[in-house]
Amino acid sequence: MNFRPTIVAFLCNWCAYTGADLAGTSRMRYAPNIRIIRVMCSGRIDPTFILTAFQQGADGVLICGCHPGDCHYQTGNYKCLRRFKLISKYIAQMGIEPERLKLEWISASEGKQFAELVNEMTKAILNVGPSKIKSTLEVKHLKS
Amino acid sequence: MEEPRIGVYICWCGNNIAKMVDVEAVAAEVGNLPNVVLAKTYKYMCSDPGQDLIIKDIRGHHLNRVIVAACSPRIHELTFRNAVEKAGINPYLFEMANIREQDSWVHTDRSEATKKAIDLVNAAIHRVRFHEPLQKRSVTVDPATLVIGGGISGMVAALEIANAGKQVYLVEKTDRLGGHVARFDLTFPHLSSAKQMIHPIIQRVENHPNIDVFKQSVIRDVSGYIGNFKALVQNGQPEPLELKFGNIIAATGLKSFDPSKIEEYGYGKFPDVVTSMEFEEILASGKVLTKHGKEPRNIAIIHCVGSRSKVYHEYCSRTCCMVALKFVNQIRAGLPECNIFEIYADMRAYGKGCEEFYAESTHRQIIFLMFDQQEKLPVIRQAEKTDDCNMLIEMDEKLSGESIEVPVDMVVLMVNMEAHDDVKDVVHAIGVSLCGNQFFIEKHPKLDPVATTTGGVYIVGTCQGPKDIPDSVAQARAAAARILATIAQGSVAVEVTTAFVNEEFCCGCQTCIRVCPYTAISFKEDKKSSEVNEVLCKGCGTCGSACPSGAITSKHFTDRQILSEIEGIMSMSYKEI
Amino acid sequence: MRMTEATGIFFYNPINGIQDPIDYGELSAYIKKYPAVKNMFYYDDFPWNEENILAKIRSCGLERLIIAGSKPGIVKTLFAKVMAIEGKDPDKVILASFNEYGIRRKTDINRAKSVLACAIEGVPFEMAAMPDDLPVNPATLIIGAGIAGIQAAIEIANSNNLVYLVEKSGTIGGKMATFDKTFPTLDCAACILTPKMVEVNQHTHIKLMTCCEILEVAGDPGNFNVRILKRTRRVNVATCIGCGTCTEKCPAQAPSEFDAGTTMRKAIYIPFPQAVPNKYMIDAESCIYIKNGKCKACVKACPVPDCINLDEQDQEVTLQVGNIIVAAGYKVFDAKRMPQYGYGVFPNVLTSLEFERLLNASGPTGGNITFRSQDKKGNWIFSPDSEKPESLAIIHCIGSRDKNYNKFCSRVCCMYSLKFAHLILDKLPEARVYEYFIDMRSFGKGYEEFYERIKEEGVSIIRGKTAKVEEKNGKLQIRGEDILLSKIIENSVDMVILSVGLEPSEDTENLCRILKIPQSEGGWMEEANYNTDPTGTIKGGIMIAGTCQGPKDIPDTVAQGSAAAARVIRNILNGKVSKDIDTIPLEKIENRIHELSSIK
Amino acid sequence: MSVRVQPELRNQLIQFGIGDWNACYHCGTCTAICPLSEEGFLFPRKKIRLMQMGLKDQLESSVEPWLCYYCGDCSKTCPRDANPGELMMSLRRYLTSKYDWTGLSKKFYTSEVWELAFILLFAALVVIAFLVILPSMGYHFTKELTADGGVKVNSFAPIHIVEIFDWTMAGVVATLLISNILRMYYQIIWKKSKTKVSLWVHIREFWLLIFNFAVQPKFSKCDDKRYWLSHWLLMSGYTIMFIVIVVYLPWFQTEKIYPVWHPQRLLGYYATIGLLFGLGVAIIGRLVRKDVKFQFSHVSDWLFVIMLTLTATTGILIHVFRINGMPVATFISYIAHMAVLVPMILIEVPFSKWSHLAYRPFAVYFAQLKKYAVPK
Repeated sequence: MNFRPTIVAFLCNWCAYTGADLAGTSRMRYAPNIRIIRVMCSGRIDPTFILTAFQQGADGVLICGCHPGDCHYQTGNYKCLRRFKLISKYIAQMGIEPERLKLEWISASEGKQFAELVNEMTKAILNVGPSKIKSTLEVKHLKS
Repeated sequence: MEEPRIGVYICWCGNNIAKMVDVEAVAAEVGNLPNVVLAKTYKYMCSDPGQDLIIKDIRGHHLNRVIVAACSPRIHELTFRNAVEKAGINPYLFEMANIREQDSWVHTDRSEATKKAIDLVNAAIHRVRFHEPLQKRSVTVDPATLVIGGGISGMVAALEIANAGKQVYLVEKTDRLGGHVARFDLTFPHLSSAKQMIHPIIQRVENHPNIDVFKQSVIRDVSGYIGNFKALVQNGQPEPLELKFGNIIAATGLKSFDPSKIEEYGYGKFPDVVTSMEFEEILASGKVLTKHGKEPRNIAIIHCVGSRSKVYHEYCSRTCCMVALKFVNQIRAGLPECNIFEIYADMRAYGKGCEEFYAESTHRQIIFLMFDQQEKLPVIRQAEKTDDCNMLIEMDEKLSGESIEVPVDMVVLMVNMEAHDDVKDVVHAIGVSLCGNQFFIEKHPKLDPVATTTGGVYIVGTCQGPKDIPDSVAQARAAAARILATIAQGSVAVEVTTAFVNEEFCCGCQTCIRVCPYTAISFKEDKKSSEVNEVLCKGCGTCGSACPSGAITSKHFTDRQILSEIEGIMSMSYKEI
Repeated sequence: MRMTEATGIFFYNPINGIQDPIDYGELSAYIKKYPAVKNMFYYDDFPWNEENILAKIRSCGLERLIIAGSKPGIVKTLFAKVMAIEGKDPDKVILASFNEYGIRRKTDINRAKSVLACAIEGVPFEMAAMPDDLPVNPATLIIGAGIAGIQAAIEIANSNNLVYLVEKSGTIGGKMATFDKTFPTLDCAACILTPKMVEVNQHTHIKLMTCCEILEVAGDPGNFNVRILKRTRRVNVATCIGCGTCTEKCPAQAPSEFDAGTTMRKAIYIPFPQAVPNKYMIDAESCIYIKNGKCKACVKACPVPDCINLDEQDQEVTLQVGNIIVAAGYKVFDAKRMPQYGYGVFPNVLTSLEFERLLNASGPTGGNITFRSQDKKGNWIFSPDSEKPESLAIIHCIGSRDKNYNKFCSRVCCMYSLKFAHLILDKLPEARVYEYFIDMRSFGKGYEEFYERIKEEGVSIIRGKTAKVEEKNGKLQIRGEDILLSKIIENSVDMVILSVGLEPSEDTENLCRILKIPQSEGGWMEEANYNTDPTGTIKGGIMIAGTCQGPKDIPDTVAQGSAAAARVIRNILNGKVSKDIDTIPLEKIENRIHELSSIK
Repeated sequence: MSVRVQPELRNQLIQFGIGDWNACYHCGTCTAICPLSEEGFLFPRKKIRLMQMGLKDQLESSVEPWLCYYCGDCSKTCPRDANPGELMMSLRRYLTSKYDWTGLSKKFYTSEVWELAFILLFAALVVIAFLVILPSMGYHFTKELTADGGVKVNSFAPIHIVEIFDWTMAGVVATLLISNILRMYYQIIWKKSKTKVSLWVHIREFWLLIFNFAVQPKFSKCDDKRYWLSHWLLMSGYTIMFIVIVVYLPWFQTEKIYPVWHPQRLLGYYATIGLLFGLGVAIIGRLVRKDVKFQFSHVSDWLFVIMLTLTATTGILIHVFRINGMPVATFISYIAHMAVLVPMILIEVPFSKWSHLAYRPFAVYFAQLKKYAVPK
C-alpha cells in the first residue's frame, strides 16, 4: 500500500489559521495529508499534544504561529518557540526523526507560504517514511 | 454528565464543498460512530432553512451536541452557535469542522479530500463529547470612546459620537488636526475647497464640549477589553494621563511613499521633480514656478509612483488618478499656455462624478501618455542646453507604440500611500493585525469592513487601505454607528473561553503567573493556589501549556478536548473508502 | 468683528449648464449691504486672465477675492497666482461654490445668498446654517432590503430601536443574493449574506415588510407619516410552512426574476431557496386563476388550511417613523439599447447578471457554464444538459463611460469581469477567455493583486473595447483593436458576456419625488455633501446608503449602510433631528454669521 | 531613437478641421467598428494618438487617412466627443497641404480670405478673357443662329483657343498633382522608412490604382452603401465630363444640335445627372446635418460642393440656351460656367478637396506596396 502520511498541525487562531483559510479562499493547492487543529495561540500548544499526536500514529507534527512580534497575545509565540526547542531534543532522544516536527511562522496574509510549507513538509515526511512510534508502542503494550 | 447525543451536519456550500468532498459519503461514514444520533447534508447550512433544520432536529431528536462541517469557523461559528442556542442548547456544545477553506478549496483529489473531511468531522465528534456548557458574560460599556488619529476620518467619527452626547478622546500624533486633507488645496471631482471643508470640522472638534483633543500625543499601555479599556496618553508631560473608554477607533491614516527610492525619477536629484503632496502646496501658494523661479512651460504628471509595482507596492493607491486630474485642471487655470503631460497606466475614475470629471478634463488640452507601470518606468534626465527645456522624460508610450521623449520643466510624482513607519506600535497597542501591505485587517472585507477581530476596536479611513474622502467619511460614520449601538445597549458580551484553575491540582509553583501576558493570574496566599481574573484573561492558553500539574487550562480548549481531537483525527486515518 | 478687508466678488460662469439659473441681479443687489464688498465682476463681462484680474485688484484695492458660481474651483489657481504676484495672501481666495451646497435652481436663491454672505464674512456655511431641531420618533424606516438596507437595519436594531425594513420584492437580499462569488476574496456571496438575512428575520427590533412600496411621505423630520402599499402575496406568511407542494402543482410558468430570467419559475413560487422570509408568493401576472378565474391548483394542494387566498387584495399601511434611510439600489443597464452587441438576438450573448446566475451553484445549471437552450415550450433558458462553451469573451464598459448612454463609470464591472474570468477557468480549465477593457479599474483593497493573479492565470486581457458582435458559422465573431499590440484581433467565441453597467433603479426617480431629494447627474440620489456627508441628504431625517447614491462595491455599500445608521442612532440618542436646511430663514443665518464673526 | 512629442502640432492641425481629439480616451471602438481598418493600417484611433502627441513625421507618412471614406460609424459610436471621423477628414486636409510644395494649399485650407481671393481672381481673369481679350483677337459675340437654330458658341469661344487653354490648364494641374503624388510617395514609402519595395511589386500592383479609381471598392466596404453609390455617380459623371472636355472638346463643344439619343447628349446627360445627384446628397446632408459624416462642414467642403454645383448648373444652362437659340443667355452662362470651372479646377484639384481624386487611389496603391515591403 502506498504510504499516506498524516500530519497533525496546530495553528494559532489569529495568524496561522487565518493564513490557512486564506490559502483556501485563494484556491491554493496543497497536499491533503494535513489535519489542522485550531488553538487560540501557539503558546497554548502543550508538549503533551505533540507527543500524543506521535503516539497516536501521526507521521509529522506541524506548529504554526504568528511571526515574532506579531502575536495576538503579545508573546505566546516566543513561549511556543522555547517549548519547541526543548521538545525537539526530547523527540530526538525518543528516536523520532527531526523532519517530523516543524515550527513555522505564518501570518494571516501568507496563504501561499502556508500551502508551500505543507507541500514541503509532506514531501520531507514521504522521504523519511512512516512513523514507527505507534507500532513500537503497540508491540510494547502487547509485551507488557 | 449526560450521554452525548451528537447531530452532525455537512454542508454542500452549493458546489464549494460538494464538488471536492463526497458529502454523502462523509455523512454515511460518521453516522454510525458512537454518540452520533444523526448525520445529514444540506446545500447551504448557514441559510435560514439550514439553521431551521438544526433547530428542528435538536428538538425532535433531543440532541445535546451539534457539529457542522462547513466553512471556516471564523465565518460561521457564531451563526450556528446562535442557532443551537435558540433550540435550547448551550452554544459551546457546538463544534465546527472546516472542510471548505482547509479542505475542498485546497485539494484536487476527491477521495483524499473526502477522507480528510471524515477525519476532521471525526475529530470534531471526539472533541465535542468533552465540551462543557459555558455561560456568556457581558460587561458594561464605558460610553467614552478613544479615537486615534485626527485626520478627516478620525474627526468625523469623533464628531458623530460626540454629537450623540458621548465623550470622545481624540489623540493626534502631530501638533495639528486635519491630517492630509488639511494640506490639500482643492478636492476632486467638484474642485471644492479642501481648506474650507476641513476648517469648520477642526473648529467643531476643538470646541466640542464632548471631545477632548490631545495633540502631539501618543497612546500607550492600552489594556482592558471591549467596553472597558484604559490607556495612557503621553504628550511630553512628565505624568502621562490615564484614560478610560469603552471603544477604540483607529484612524491613523497612511503616509506618502518616498519616491527617492525610484532611481528613474531622480527625485531629490532634480529640484523640479516634486511629489504630489509638495505640488499641493505649490498650487495653494499660487506660485507654480521652477526652482529657478521661471514659469514652467511643460509640466508632466507621472502616475502610480510606487503603486501597482512588483518592486515597490503591489496595490493601487486609489486616489492618485483623480488627484492628478485635479492638478491638470488647476495647472490649466494658472498656466493657460503650459503643455501638460499626464503619464498614466490606467485612468481610475471610478467614483461618483469622477468619470464625468475625467471626460471634462480631456478638453483642457492635456496630453495623456500611457506607460506600463510594471514593464519599464519612464526615465527623467537632465536636458541639454539645446533642448529648450529643463528635463527630458524618455518613455515607451503604449497607446502609440512609440518610444518618445517628453520635454518637461517640472515633474509631479503621484506618490503611493503607504503605512506609517510606526504602524507596528499602533498594532501592538490596540491588538489589530496587519495584512501583507501593512494595512490594518478588517474583521471581514465585506461583512464588517470597519470592525477588527479584537472586540471594541474599529479601523476607519486609509489605515484600512487607501481610499478617497467620501469613502473614508462613510467608514468613519460606520464605526460610529457600531459604537453608538453598543453604548445605547449599555453592555456587551465578553470572552467566555478564559483560563480556569483547578485548585485541587495547583501546586502553587506560580509558573502560570510568570507566563501570563495580561497579568490576569494572581496567587492566592490563603489557598496557596493561582486565581484567574476572568475579565483580564483573553484566553490565549499559554498558562495551560506551562502548568506542570495540569491545574490550569483554557475553557473550550482544555487538554482533554484537544487530546480527543488528536485521537479523532488519527482513529480513522487508515480506513479506506 | 465684521469683515472689513476690501473684497471683490467674481461670479464665475453663472449661466453655463444651469437650466433655471440663479438670478444674479438679485444676488448682487443683496450682497451690496456688506460693506467689505468693493466690487463685483462677471465672467461674461471680460476675459479672466492675469492682467485683467490684476488690474481689478489694483484699481479697487482688493485684499480678498471671492469666486462664486457653480464650480468656481476650476479657476481658483489663476486667482491664487494673481494674489501671489501682487504679494498678497493666496489663502484669501475664497470659494463660494454653489453646487457644493446644492444650489442649482432659481428657488435656491436664499441658500445662494447665505453661502455668499458666509464667504464674505469668513464664516463657514456649515456653522452658520444650523437648522432647528425637532423631536424624533425612535422608529426608523429603511427603504430597500439589499445589503445596504440590511446592514443599516441591523446596526439600528442593535441599538435597541425599532426598524421597519421595507422591500419591494418578495425577499430581502437584493442583488447580492444572486451573485455567486464576490471579488476579490472569492468567498461566496450567499455564505456572507445569508447569515445577515437570517439575523434580520430573527431580530426582535426589525419589522420586515416585503412586497411593499412607498406611496407617500408626509410630515416633518422626526415625525414622518409614511403611506405604504402592501402588495398581496396571496399566501399567508404567518402560516405558510414553505413545503413547496403548491409549486409542484402549479401549471403556470414565468421567467424567474431571481435567475435574471434565465430559468422558468411557477406562478406560485419562492424567489430562491434561501429567501427571507422563506415563504411562497403568487405572481398575479402569470397566475391562471387571477387571469381566467379558474385553476386553484395551489389552493387544493396546500396542506395548510386557508394559507393561500387567491382573492386577497393589496392593502395600504401607514407608519410613523422619525428617520428614513433610502437604500433603493440599482438596476443593470439594458444591453438591448446597444444593438451592436447582439444581446437579445444571439442567445449566447449574456449580461453579467445572467452569467452570475449561470456560475452560481444554486443557479439554473448548478454552477455549470452551458449554452442557452430552448425548453419544450420554446423559452430560452439555461439548462445543465446543454453543451459547454470552449471560448468566452467578456466585454467591459457596456453602457458605461459612454456619452451616448451613461457617462459615469459603474465602478464594479472591471472587478466582476476579472472574477468571471477566474471562475470560468476554474470550471472550464481548457476554455479560452478573452477580456476586452479600456482602463482596468482595480482600485480597492486586494483588487490590484487580484488583477495580477488573473493575468497570470492565462486569461487574454486585451486593452481595447470591441465594437460589435456578429454571428458567423454558428460562432460569435468579435472584432477589436488590441491597442497595446497595435493589432486587429478577430476572435470567434462561443459565448459573450457583456459587463453591463449600473443604473439607478426604476424606483429612484419616484422615490426622489416622494422624498423631495434631488438627483445628481446620471440620476443617482444626491448626497448632502460630496465629501463630508456622502450618506446624508438635504432633507432632515432622510439618509441614503449604497448604490442608490452611486455605483459601488459591497464593502463600500456596507460601510455606507452603517454610516447612514450612525446618523439615525445619533438622532435617536439625542432625541432630536435637524430640520431641512431650506427651512432656516435667511435672517437667522445672517444673525448667526454676525454672531460668529463677532466672536473672532 | 526616441521621437520628441510636439504638442504645438495640435494648434496647426486644429485649423484644418473642427474637433477636440484630446477627448479620445483610447477605447478602440472606432478602429473596431471601421470595416476598412485592417492589420497594418489601423485607424482612426492610432491616428488620433499621433495627433494628440504631435508626432509629425509619423502623421505625414500616414497613408491611412486616404483609406477612410468617412461613413461616420466611428463618430457615431464614439463614447466621447472625440469625433474620429472628422479627424480623418481634417488629416486629409492637412496631408493635402503637406504634399503641396507651393504652400498654397495650406493657405487655402487655413484662410478663407486667401481661397476666396484666388477664386475671384481666376473668375475675373476668365471674365476679362471673354469680354476683352477674345474680342480684341476678333472673336465677337454674335446673335446670329446656326442653321439648326442653335447659338454660335464658337463665335465668342473659339474651340481651338479654348482647347489650347484646356490643355494648358490640364497640364498645369497635372504637373502639380503628379509632383504632389511623388511627394506623397516619398512620404509614405521612402522617407525614414526601414523597409523597401521592389520595382516588380510596383508594376504588379499597379492595376489596383486603376481599379480603385474606377470602382472605389474600398468605399463600398463601408456599412452604408448609399454613400458609395452617390459618390460613384458623382465621380463617374465628373470623370466623363473631364475626359470629354479635355480630350474631345471639339466633339463636345459643337454648334450642331444632335438628336436626344446621340451619345454626345446621352453622355452629357448622364454626367450631369450623376453630378447633380451626388451633389444633392452632399448639399442636403450638409444642410440637415443628421449624418455624422456631414455634421461638420469646413469652408473647403462648402466651396467645393457649391462650385461644382454651379459648374454643373451653368453647364446645363449653356446646353439648354444653346439648343433653344438664346444667344445672350448662352453667352452669359458660358462665361459664368468658365468663371466657376476654371478657379475650381485650378484651386480644388491640385490644392484642395478635389485632390483626393488622385490621392485616394494612389493611397490604396501605396498601401498595397507597403504590404509587400521588405526590410532594407
